[in-house]
Amino acid sequence: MVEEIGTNTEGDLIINVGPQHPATHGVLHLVLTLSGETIKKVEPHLGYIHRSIEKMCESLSYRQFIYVTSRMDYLSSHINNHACALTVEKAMQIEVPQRAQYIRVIMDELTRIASHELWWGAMAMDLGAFTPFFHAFRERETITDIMEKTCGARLTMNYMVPGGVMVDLHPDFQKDVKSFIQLYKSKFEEYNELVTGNIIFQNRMKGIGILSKEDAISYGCSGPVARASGVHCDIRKLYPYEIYSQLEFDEILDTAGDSFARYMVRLKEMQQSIRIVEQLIDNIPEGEFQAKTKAVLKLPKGEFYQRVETARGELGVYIVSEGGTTPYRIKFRSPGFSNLSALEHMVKGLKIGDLVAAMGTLDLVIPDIDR
Amino acid sequence: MFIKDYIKDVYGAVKSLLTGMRMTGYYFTHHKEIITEQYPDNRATLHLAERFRGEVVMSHDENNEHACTGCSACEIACPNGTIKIINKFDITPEGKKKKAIDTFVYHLELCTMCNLCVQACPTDAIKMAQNFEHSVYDRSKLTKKLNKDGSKLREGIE
Amino acid sequence: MFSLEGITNTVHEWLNNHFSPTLALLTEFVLVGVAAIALFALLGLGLVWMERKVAAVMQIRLGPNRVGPKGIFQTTADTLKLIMKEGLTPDGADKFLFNLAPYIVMIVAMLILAPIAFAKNFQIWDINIGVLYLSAVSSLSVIGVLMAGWASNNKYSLLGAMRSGAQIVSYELSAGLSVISIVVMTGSLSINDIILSQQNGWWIFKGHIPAFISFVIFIIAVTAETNRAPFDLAEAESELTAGFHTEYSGMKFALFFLAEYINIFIVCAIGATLFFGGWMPLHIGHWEGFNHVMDYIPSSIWFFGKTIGLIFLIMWFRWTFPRLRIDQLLNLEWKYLLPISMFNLILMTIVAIMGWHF
Amino acid sequence: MIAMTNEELKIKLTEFLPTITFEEGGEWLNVFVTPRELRSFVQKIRTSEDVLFDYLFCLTCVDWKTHFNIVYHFSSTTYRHNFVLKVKIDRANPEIETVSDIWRTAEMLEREVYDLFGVKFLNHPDLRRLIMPDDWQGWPLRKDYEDAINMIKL
Repeated sequence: MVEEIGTNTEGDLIINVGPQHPATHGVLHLVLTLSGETIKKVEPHLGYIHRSIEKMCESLSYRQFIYVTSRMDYLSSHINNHACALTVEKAMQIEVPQRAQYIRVIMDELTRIASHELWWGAMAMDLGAFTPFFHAFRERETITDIMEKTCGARLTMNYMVPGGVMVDLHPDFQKDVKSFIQLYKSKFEEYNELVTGNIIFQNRMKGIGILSKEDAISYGCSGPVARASGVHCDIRKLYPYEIYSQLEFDEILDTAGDSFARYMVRLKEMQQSIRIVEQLIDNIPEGEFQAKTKAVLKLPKGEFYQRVETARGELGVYIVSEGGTTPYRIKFRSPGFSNLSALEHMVKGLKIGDLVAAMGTLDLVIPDIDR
Repeated sequence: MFIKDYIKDVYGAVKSLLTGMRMTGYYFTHHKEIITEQYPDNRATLHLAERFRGEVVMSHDENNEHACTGCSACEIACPNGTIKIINKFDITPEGKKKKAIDTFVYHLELCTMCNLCVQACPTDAIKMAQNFEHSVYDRSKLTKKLNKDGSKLREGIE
Repeated sequence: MFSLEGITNTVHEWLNNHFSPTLALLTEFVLVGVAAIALFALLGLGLVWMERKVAAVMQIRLGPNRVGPKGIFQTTADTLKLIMKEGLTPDGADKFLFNLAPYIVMIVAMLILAPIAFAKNFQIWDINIGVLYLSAVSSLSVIGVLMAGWASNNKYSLLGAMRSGAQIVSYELSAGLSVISIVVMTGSLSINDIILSQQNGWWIFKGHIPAFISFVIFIIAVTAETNRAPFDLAEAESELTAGFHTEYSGMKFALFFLAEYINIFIVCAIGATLFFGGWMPLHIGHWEGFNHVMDYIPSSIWFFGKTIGLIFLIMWFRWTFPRLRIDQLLNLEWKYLLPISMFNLILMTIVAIMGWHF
Repeated sequence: MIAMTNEELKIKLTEFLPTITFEEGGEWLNVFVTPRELRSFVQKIRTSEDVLFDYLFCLTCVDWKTHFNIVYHFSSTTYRHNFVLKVKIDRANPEIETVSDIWRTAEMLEREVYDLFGVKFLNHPDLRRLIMPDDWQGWPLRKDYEDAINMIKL
């Protein structure tokens, strides 16, 4: 660890960004090798928030382990829970009622919007503009209020259970979601006025942190990061789960692969999510919200893998079951982990300011990387 | 041509900056857009969703009776070991031994408000309360006894 | 009519009547010093509160509202807290330079105050090269910043200080050029003469488009010179945590903080003096009646009003724009502002020679 | 651009390496390769125009107490078919060739597996602890790992 202090033999400055640093959104630790302001090497050091969720899950039952996954990518906790529930349902071949599927998809998309809202504000803050953060939170707060009313919590909801959802929708749900959509649509133009169109912002983002299509695939990137480089990777389109195959929405693709493309992909994705919610909100079928399941869930012997699209990319849940009530081995393929590995490739030769901008567009959530 | 592009660049740049300033200027002059909630002051009007999960409580009726049979379903369902149920055996008037709870121990400091215990409870004895102001100066105060002193099982609940 | 000039004259006469002239002069020195420091303290408190309120409302928040009515004593409370904090000096730091740096920054800010006219005939020192003095002394503050960055023995501080050095040295140029364009019009370097030359209208109106362009350049350049967003690269908190004052705490940090706001006030005062006529009321040509009505408003209110207006503009920038990158910052100066202001200076000279201004 | 079914993949992959064995069950095709033949096999599936498995989306290890299984999940961004590759390695002396030069994402994933299971990836460019501190003793995700201080048994 000697070389992390001071300079190396070539006279390059070695600087620790993190684990407590305003731009790393948590406890990411990057060791930068700088020549002046130019970045020569980026080395991530992980583990500051490692809770070994995979090991914890080995001693939790199939009902209990879902709640832990909310703590991985806490900004899309619904979708994490959804992935776990889907894996268990796939393994046990539980038929999920239509109503539950609709509710789940609406919740997923609302979570996605909320997550992107936070990303938008935080990324603008990385670039030095504080105001967008608060404006983003105005809309995000509406979503968390909706979540609170129906699910009972604002961030780590634990609303999905194997076989459906935990409780039925709140009677106000549809009304609230509709008023949110209205609010969102009236405020969306402000995002462009305040940030997207700004010349300083565009200069900071365009042509910075370029990730080519080949590299995006090779680095295992997924989600908006890969889609900005032109990789078709939306799991909702490619391997549709729940009722995504019946929905009309576009997979947003860009080919530039730079920070601005990643930014635009996320902005447009929010609107696609709104589109999905609009399609579903009036058509939630009546019926059961939860399938009848046994009190103690036992997965058959075997290996089960489920991929879902979280706000950050592809989340995979890999369960190895020995036939008992707890998983033998569980692995979460987290999107942030792979996206982070592409960071060094993106920012080599750029300035410190670009590192912050590129990292902002990767939308890293550190507990998701460390697990 | 070069000069024309140069001027165009400068014009576009200034315009985009002014657009942003117009927006912040709008919010500067429109104070009704402010969304701040002044939390400790608005306690009286603070409306929490009825499903909000703040802590686990056991509901007692006016006769100081609860519905907990001490079946430990919640204890098994809890992922964190938040709940510990200590049972005792009452002697009924007929001389039979009957299981009843002695203490329902609830470790608030371990609880993640996942709602699994409430879901698991067969008699709806416990529920989630909306209290969210949990901070105390002494950590041992977070370990709570949920059944009130002298309370007993409501008649007719098995 | 209430006038600051009257007060100074009364004090001057009273002192000379009661004491020997030497003692009276010395007392006046002390009084001016105390007044300057008091102004600093008041400005610091007021501007920090103003910044927080402006930021809050633009960000749809309420801002400070607990200490005092509308939170105006929030800054006092913060200052108290900072005084009580330990002023830490890191182990590896160059202790002498580390502790000297905040005072250098502060003293420079105080020095610039000298030639500024706060009201009619209310000026600490009416130096005949006032504008030259201003631009000469204001560039000294970079020494304090570099000193702080170097002495901290922290790489973030060093990077911040180096950025700040490059930035201030570059932006001095266009700030200087836009100031010169006004000097060209008035033909004097004295602040008082510049103000008096705006008797029949402020330069921003009289000077046509060239004056407006040089005003815009001036505002951009001084925003950069005072290390304010969007040019706050020296302390870019998302990149360099806090830049050159990363290692400072307690009162030493407070001095940096205060100096930042004093600098903003001073550059805005200079801007108000050069382009908006300082304490000169709004006069339009030969509209005697209108001019007369305007004269009823005290000159100090004109001065502070204009200055605070400009300060608000700079705050508005800060809470709207994202930060530039270091190379873009230098590009903006050398590729856009400097050529434009040079060209503008030529235009201004032509306007002055041909007498096209009013 | 049509995804191959599991049966077609089975035939195709056997062409690349006749010694591979298959495991029944699961959504995707499960293929076992010996550690010695891993490199030549993965190079073929990465470059062959017929399958083109260019996307390694999951790399992990399963501790079966008697041996380790290194599990690779491959996908093709062109054809959209997936398969699972498993390599059985010795538990006492876990060593396997790296694939990080073929799929860049494997560099971090292999470091994670090394960190949590102690599997040595030969020829890996930078095999160090990733998550645990550098001086950590033991491999936390192994089944026989005991840590009296940090593990709380409920």
